[in-house]
Amino acid sequence: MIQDILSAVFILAGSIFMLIASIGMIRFPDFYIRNSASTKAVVLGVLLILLGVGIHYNDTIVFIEIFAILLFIFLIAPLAAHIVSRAAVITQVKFWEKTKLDELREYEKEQEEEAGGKA
Amino acid sequence: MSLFTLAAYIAIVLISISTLLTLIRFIIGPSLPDRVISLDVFSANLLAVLAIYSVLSEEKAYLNVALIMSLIAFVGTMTFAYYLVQKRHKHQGDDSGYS
Amino acid sequence: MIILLNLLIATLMTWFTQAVYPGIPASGFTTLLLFVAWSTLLWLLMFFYNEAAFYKSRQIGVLVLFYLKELVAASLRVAYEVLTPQDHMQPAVVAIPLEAETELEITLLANFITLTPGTLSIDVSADRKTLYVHEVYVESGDTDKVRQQIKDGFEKKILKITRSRSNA
Amino acid sequence: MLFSLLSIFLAGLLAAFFYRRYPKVALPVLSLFLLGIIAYFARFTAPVLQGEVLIQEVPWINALDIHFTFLLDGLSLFFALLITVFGLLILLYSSKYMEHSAQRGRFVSYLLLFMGSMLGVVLSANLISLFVFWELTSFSSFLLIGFNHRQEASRRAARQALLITSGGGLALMAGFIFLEIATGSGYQLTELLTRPEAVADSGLRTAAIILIAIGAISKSAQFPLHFWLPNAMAAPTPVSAYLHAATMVKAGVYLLFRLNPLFQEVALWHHLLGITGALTMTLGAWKAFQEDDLKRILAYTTVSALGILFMMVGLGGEAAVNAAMVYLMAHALYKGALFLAAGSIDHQTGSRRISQLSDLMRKMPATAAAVLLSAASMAGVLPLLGFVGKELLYDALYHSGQEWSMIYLALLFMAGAFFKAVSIDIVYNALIRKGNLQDKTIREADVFMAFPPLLMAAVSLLAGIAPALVVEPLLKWSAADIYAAEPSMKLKLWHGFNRVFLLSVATLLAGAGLYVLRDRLRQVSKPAWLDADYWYDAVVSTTETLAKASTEILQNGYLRNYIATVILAFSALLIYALVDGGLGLPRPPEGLFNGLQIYELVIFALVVLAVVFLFNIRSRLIVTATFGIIGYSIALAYTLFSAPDVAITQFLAETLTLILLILIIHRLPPYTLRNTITRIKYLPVAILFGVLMTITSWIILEQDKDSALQRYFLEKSISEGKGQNAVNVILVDFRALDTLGEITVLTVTMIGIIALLAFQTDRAEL
Amino acid sequence: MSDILTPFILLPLWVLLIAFIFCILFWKYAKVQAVIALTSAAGYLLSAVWLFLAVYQDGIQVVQIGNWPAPYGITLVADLFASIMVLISAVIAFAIILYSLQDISAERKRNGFYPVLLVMVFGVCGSFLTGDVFNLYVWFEVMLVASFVLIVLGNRQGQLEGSVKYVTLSFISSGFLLTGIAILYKLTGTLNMADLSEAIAQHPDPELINLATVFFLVGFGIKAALFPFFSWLPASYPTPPISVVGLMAGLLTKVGVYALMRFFTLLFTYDLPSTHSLLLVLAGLTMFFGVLGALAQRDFKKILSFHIVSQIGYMIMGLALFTPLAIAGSIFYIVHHILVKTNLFLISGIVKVTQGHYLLSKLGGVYDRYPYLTLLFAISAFSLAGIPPLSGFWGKFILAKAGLEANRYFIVAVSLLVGLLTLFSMSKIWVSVFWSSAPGEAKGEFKYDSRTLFKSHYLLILSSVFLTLCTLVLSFYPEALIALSKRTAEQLLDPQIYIDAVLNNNNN
Amino acid sequence: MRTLILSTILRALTPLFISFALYMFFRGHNNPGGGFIAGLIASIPFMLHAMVFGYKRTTRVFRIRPRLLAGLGLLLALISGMFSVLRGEPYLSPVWVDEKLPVIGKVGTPIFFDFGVLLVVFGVVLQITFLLTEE
Amino acid sequence: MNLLIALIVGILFSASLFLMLQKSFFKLIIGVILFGYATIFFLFTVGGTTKNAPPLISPQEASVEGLADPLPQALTLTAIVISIGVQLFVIVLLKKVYEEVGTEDLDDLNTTDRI
Ligand code: NA
Ligand code: NA
Repeated sequence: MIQDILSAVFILAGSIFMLIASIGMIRFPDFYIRNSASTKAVVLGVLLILLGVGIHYNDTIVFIEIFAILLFIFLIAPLAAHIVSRAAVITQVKFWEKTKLDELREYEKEQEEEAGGKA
Repeated sequence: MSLFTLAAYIAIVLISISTLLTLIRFIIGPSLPDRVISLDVFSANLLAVLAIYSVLSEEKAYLNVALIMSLIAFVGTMTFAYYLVQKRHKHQGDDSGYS
Repeated sequence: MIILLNLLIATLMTWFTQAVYPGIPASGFTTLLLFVAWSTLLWLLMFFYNEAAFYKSRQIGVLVLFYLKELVAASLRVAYEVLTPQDHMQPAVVAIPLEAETELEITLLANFITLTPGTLSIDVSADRKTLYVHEVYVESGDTDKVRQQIKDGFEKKILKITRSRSNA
Repeated sequence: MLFSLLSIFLAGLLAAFFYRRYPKVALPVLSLFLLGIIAYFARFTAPVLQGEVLIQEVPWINALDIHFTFLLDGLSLFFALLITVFGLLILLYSSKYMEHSAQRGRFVSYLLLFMGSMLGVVLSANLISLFVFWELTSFSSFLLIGFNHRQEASRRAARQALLITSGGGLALMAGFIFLEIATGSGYQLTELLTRPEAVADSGLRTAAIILIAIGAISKSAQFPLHFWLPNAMAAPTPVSAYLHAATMVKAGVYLLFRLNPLFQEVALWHHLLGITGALTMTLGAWKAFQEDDLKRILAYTTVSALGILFMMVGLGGEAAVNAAMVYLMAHALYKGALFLAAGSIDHQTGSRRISQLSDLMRKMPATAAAVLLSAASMAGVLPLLGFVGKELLYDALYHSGQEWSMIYLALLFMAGAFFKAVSIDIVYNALIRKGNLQDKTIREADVFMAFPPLLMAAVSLLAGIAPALVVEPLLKWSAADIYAAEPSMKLKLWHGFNRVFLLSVATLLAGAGLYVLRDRLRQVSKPAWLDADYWYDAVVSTTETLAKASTEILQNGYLRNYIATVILAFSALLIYALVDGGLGLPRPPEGLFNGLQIYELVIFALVVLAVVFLFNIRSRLIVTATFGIIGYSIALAYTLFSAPDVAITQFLAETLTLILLILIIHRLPPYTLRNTITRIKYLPVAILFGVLMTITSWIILEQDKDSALQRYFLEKSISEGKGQNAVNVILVDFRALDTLGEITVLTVTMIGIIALLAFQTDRAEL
Repeated sequence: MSDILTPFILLPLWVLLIAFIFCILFWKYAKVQAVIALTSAAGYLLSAVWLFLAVYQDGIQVVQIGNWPAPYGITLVADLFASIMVLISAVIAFAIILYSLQDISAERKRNGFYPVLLVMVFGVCGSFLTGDVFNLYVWFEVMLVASFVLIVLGNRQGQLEGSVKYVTLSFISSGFLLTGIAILYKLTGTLNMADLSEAIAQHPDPELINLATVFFLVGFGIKAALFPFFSWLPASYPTPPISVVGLMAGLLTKVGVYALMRFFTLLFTYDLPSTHSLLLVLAGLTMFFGVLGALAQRDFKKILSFHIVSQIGYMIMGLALFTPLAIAGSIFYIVHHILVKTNLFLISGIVKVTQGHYLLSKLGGVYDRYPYLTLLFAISAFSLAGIPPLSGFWGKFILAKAGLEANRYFIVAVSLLVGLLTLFSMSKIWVSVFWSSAPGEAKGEFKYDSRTLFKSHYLLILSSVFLTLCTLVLSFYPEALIALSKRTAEQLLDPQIYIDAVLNNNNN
Repeated sequence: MRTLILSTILRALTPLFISFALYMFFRGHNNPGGGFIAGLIASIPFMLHAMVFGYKRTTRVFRIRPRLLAGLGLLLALISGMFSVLRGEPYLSPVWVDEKLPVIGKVGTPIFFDFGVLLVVFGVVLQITFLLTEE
Repeated sequence: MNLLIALIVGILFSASLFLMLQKSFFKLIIGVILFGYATIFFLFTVGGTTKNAPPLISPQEASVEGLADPLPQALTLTAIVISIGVQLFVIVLLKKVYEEVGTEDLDDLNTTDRI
C-alpha cells in the first residue's frame, strides 16, 4: 500500500514536471531559454517517473536497469542540450531581444577565427 | 480501479498533453534547433509513457523498450546537431529553413 | 579507482548475501537496502585504511546530493516561471574563466551547470580557458555575480574531488 | 535417306571451312558427292516406277511424336531428283559465277544447307519434320538472298522474304497442329492422308485448310504475298535460278500436291487455291510484261507460273493435276535455264536490262541458244515441253466443267498472251536486235556457266519432242500420288488441230499484238497502292509506329508513371476481387469501436497529424523529423500490441534511417521550387489506393485466425527452444534460416553502399 | 530418410554462401575472389547436378531445417521443377562467372562484384528450393538487394537512373508479397506451402483467398515483368555491364515466373476459370507489348531487354493454359530462354568489344569480319525467334499445340504473331549489326580481327560457346528436356505429391 | 563538431553502450533483446565517434575493418548451423550444452547464431557510417 | 479497433504512394520507407492485436493461453531488418545520384528509357 502510494506520487510528480517542461517549450521566448528549461524539467520528470516505476516493481533487475537509464540520462541530457545550443549559436539562431550578448561577441570572434583557420 | 491505476492514468493523460504541446512546438518551429529539442522532449515523453504503460500492464519487458528508447533518442539529437554544424560549414548562411 | 572497487565489492556481497540467505525476499528494496548497507560498511572501513579515499567518496556523495538538489531547484524554478504569468527572466551569455583544466573537470562542470537553475553550457573556448554559458537570471545585468556563483559552487566542489591526490 | 540428308548438311558445314581455301579440290569432290546423291535417288526410280512406296522411320522426339519419317514415292522422287540435279548444275555454274567472291565458301555452304532442307521437305512424311525443313528452306533462302549483304536492297529483300515465308510458316504450323488434333495420327502423312473423314468430323477442317493455304501462298509467292519473290532477285543469279524458280517456291505447290488427297473433296480447298492462283497468274503476267530488268521479268513470270499451278490444284481432277505436273517440269527447265542465262549475260555484259542488251545471238551464241529455246518453251511454242504443258493446261480447263473453269481459262489465255509477249521481247530485243552492244567486245560465258542452261534448254526440247519417253514415266507416278489413284497421264507432243490448239495459236497472236503495243501499255499509270510492296512497307512502318507509340506510353521514363500504372492495375484487380467476391465492409460482432483505448487513438492521431504535416513542409530535414515521428509512433503501437522486441527494433531501425538520411541530406542543395510543388493530380490515385488497402486490411483483420503454429511456438519455446522469449527463439532457432537470409541481406547492403561510395566512377569506359 | 540426404539440398546454398563470405574476407584481393568465384560456380554446378540426379531418381527431396516438423519450421523442398531451375541457374552462373573474368573492369572487381554476384545466385537458388512462403520472401530479398548492387556497381549515370526505378518498383512488389503473405497467414494460420495448399483448398471463403491472390499476382508479376508491371526491366537492365545483365536476364525474372508457376499450381487453383483466364490475358498482353517495345528500340541491349518481357508472356501462357502439355511447354521455354537470352547478351557484349557500341546505327560488319561470332549469334537469335529446329521453336510449338488443344485460339494467334514480330526484331539486329557495313569500317576502326579477338577475349567467347552448345543440344535433342518437362508438369499438376513429400517427411 | 565536452562523454559512454549491448544480447533468449538489437546498440558509440571526429580518427581507434566483422558474423551464423549436420540432423538444428553457465545462461548453437547476427549488424552499421562520414 | 488499424494502414499506404508520385527523389525515399512501414505494420497486425501479453513465457506458468502470436512478430522483425537494408541502400543511392547526375528531380532521370 505504501509502496503503491509512493510509486503513484513519484509518477504523478514526474508527469507534472514533464508537462511543465512542455508548457515551457511553448511559453518561453527563445530557443535557448526553452532548451535550458526543458532539459531540467524533463530530466527531473523522467527521474521521478522511473523511480516510481522502480518502486512499483520492487525488483532487483528493474532497479539496476533504472539505475542504468538514469546514469545514461544524466550523462546524455545535458550533453544534448549543450550540443544543440552550441549548434544553434553557430547557425545564428536568434536570441531573445532582452538577452545580453556582449560576451557572446568574443565567442563569435573565436569561431570565425577557427573557421578562417580551416579555410 | 485502484488509486494507483488512477494515478497512472492521470499521469498518462498529463504526458499526452505534454506530447501534444511538444508537437506544437515541433510544428511551429521556428528554427531547426527548436525542432530538434522538441523531438528530444517528444522522445522523453515516449519514454515516460512506455514506463507508465509498463506499470499499468505489469509487463517489465516494456521498460526495456523505454530504456533503449532513451538511448536512441539521444543519438537522433546528436545527428541533427551534427547536421546543423556541417550544414553551416557547407553552405554559409543557408541554414535550416531553405524553403 | 578504489571507490569503484568498493562499489563492486558491495555489489558482489549483496548478491552473495542473497544467495546464501534465501530467507531474505529478493525484492528490489531488500536488495537496495543490502547494497546500501554493504556500501556503507565498506565506506566506513575505508576510513581505517585509506582516509583520503574515505573523504573523497564523502565529497562525491555530497556533490551528488548537491547536484540533485540543484536539479530539483532548477525544475521548480522552471515550474514557477511557467506557471506565473509575468516573467522574471533577464538572460545573458556569460563567459566564465576556467580553473578546471582536465577534460574530465571541464566536462563535469559543463554538464552540471546545464542542470542547475537557469544555466546552460554552450561551448568551451578552443584554449579551454573559457566556458560560455547561457544564464537566464542575470539580476540587473550583473554577469560577474553569475560567474562567481558558478565558480564557487560546482567548480570548487569538482576540483576538490579531482585534485585531491588520494586515488593513486 | 536420313544419311543422304545428313551427308548434305555435313558437306555444307565442311564447305564453309574448306571450299574457299581449296576450291580446286573442293569443287570436284563436291560434284562427285552430289552425283553420288543423284545416283542414290536414281536407284529408287525402278521400284518407284513400279508404284512402290519406300518409308524410313528414324525416331527423334518421342515425347512429342515427332520423328524423321521419310517417304519416297513418285512425287517425292520427282522432286528429289529435280532438287539434286538442279543443285549439281547450279553448283557447277556458280563455281565460275562466284569465282571472285571472297565468300564463295559460305555461298556453297548455304546452297547445300538449302538443298538438304529442300530434300527434307519433299522426303518428310512427318508433318513436323516437314515443317522443320520447310522453315529451314526459308532461312537458307534468307541467307542467300542477303548474300550481297552490303547492299541495302539485298538486306531488305532478304528480311522481307524471311518474314513473309516464316509468317506463312507459322500459319502452316498451326494448320498442321489442327490436323494432328483432328486425326491423332502422330503427324504421320501416310496415316493422315487416309483419314479425310476424321478431319471433316473434327470441325477443324476449314481452319486447317486456310492456315495451310496461307503457308503455301507465302512460300510460293501467291497474291497477295507474292512481292517478296521479285525483290529476292537481289540474290546472286544462281540462287534465283535454283531457289526462286526451280525448287523452293515450288515447295508450296508440293505441299498442296501432298495434301491434295486429304482435301480434294472440299469446295473451300478448290476455290481458295483456284482463285488465288488465277489472280496471281494474271497479276504476275501483267507485271512481268511491265518490267525491263531480265531477272525481274523472270521473277514475275515465275509468280505467274506458280499461280497457274495453284489454279490447277484448285481446279482439281486428274487432268488438271497431270497438266500441272507437266507444266511444273517444263517451268523448272525453262525458268532455270533462263535465269542462268540471264546470270551469264549479266556477268558478261554488266547489264540485265533488256533495253540495254542486244546482239547476244552473235556475241554469246551458246547462251543465246539456251535463251531462245527456253523462251520458246515459256511461250509454249512447238516443239518444246512448254508447249506440251500449255496444251495440257488448256485441255484440262476446257474439259473440266468446274464452275470457275471458263473464267480460269480466260485468265490463262490472257496470261499466256503476256508470256508470249515477254518471250518475244526477250528474244527479239536481247538476242536479235542490233544495238548498243554491237561494237563492244563481249565474250561467251565460261563453259561451266554456259553448259547448265544449255543442258536444261536441250532437255526442254527433247522432252517436248518425246514427252512420253523423257518425262512421262516419272511424272505419271508423281501425278498419281497427288490424286491418289492409278496413274492416268499420257503425254504426246501433238494432239492435232483441235480447239485447244486453236486457242494456243490465238494466244500467240494475242501475245504478238501485246508486244507491238507494249510501249503504250507500259505507260498506263500504276498507282502506288496497287503495288504489294507498298502494302508491305505500310504494314512495317505502321507496326513500327505502333511500337514506338505504345512504348512511349508504357515506357516513358517517368518513374511516377510506372508506379501509378502498377498501382492502378493492382487497384483494378483488387476491386475486381472485392466486387466479384461480394466482399462488403465487415460488420464486427462487437461493434466498431469495441475495445478501443486511448493509446490507440493517440497513436492514430499522431500518425495522421504527422502525415498531414508531411505534405506541408519544404525542408528535407523537417520532413525527416516528421517521418521519425511516424516511425516512433508505430514503434509505440508495437509496444502496445505486446511486441517489445519489434518495438525496440523499430525504434532502432527508425533511428538508423534518420541518421543516415541526415548524413546524406546535409550535402544536398536546397529544394528548388520545382521539387516542392506537390502534385495534386496524383491525389485521387493515392486516395483510391489508400481506401482499397483500408478496406482490404479491415476485411482481413476481422477474420478469425486459428494457427497451430502459434500454439506450437509458444508451447515448445522453453522445452525445445530453451528460451522464454518466443520471438527470439523463432528468430534464432525455429526459423533461423530466415534470419540467415536477413543478415545476408544486410551484408549485401553493406557491400552495395561500399560500391556506391567507394567506387571511383570510370568515365572513360563508354 | 533425411539424415544422409540433408546436404543434397543445402550443398548448393552452402557453396555459394561460403564463397560469398570468403570473398568478403578477401576483400582486397580481387584475384583471390575470382578464384573463389570460379571454384564455387563449378562447385555449385556439380552440387546442382547431384541434387538434380537425386531428385530425378529418388523423387522429391525434402529437408526440415532445424529438425522442426513440417508446418512449423522452414522446409526446403527440391522437386523436379525446383531442381531443374537450380541446375539451369548453375549453368548460367558458371558461364557468367567465366565471362566476367574478362568482361568486368578491375575497379568493379575490387568493389564487390564477385561476392554480390554469388550472393544473388544464392538468393535465386534459395527461392527455388524453399517450401515456405515467408522464407521465399527472404530469398527474394537476398536476390533483389544483390541485384540492386549489381545494377548500380559502376555508378554510371544510366546505372543510377535505372536502379532508382528498379529499386522502387521491386520494393513495391516486395511490399505486396509481404501483404499477401500476411493475408494468407491470417486466413490459414500457416506459412508452409504444402500446408497452405491443403488449407486453401479447404478454406470456406475463396473470395478472401482471392484477395491474397491479387497481392501475389501483382507482387510476382512485377518481379516477373508481366504487363503492365514490366517498366522497371527495360529501364534498368541495359545499364550495367554485360555479365550482370546476362545473369539477370537469365535468372531474375525467371524467379518471378517460377514463383508464379509454383503458386498458381500449388496454391491458387481453387478458381481456375477466373485466375488462369486472367493470367492468360496478362500473358498475351505481356508478349505483345514486350515485343512492340523491342521493335521501337535501336540499341542492342535494349532490344534484348524488351524481348525478355515478351518471352515472359510465353512462359505465363503455358501456366495459364494449365494443361500438362502447356506447363511442360512453359518449363521447356524457361530453360530455353535462360540459355538463349543470356547468351545473346553475352554476344552483344562481345560485339561491343569489337566496336565499342551498343547502338545499332553505330555497329556493323560483324558478318564479314567475325564469322564465328556471327554463327554464335545466329544460333541464339534465331532460336529466340523460333526458327526450327532451334530450341525456341520447340517451346513455341509445344505451347501452340497446347493452346490449340485447349481451344484457346486467340492466345495462340497472338503468340504466333509475336513470334513473327520477334523474328522481325532479331532480323533487324542481324541486318544492321551483322550484315550492314560498320560506319567506322572505312576508317579501320575495328580493334581486332577474328583471331586477335579470340586471343584477347577467349573467356568471353568460351562462355558463349558453352551456352551455345547447350542450346544446340536442346535444339537437336530436345527429347530429354521435353520428357523431363512433361514429367515435371505432371508433378506440378498433382499437388498431392508435393504435399505428401513435405508433410509426411517429418524427421521427428 | 569536435567539442571537448562531447568527446569526453563519448569516451565514458563507449564501455557503457557496449556492456549494455552485451546485456541485451545475453538476455535476448529470455527477454526482449537479441543479436540485432545488441549489434545496433554496440555500434552507436562508434557511430557517434565517427560523426564527431571523422572517419579517419575513428578508424585509428577502431582498428578492425567493420566489413570483416560482418563477414565473420555471417560465417559464424552459417557454421553454427552445421554442428547438427555432423550429428546427422538437418542443418540449423539446435545443439545445446547441457550445463547452464552463470550470467549467460544456457549455451548452444542458437546463441552462436545470434552472436553472428550481432557481429553482422555491428559490422554493417559501422561500415556504412564510416563511409558516410568519410570526407 | 480493427477499423482504426486498417485506417492507419490505409493512410500510410496512401501517403506513401502520394509521396512516391512527386518529383523529388527525397520524397520518393520517404514514400518508399512509409510503404514498407505500412506493409510491415499490416503483417504485424494479422497476428492479432493482443494487449499486455507479449510472447515471453514464464517458466513457472504452464499455460500459454492468451499470449500474443510470436510468429508475426518474428516475421515483422525479419521484414523490418530486411527493409532497413533496402532503405539504407536507397538513401545512399540518393546521395550518389545527386553527385553523379546533379539532380534530385526524378523527372530528369529518364535517359535510360529514351528510345
Ligand atoms: Na526473351
Ligand atoms: Na548498323
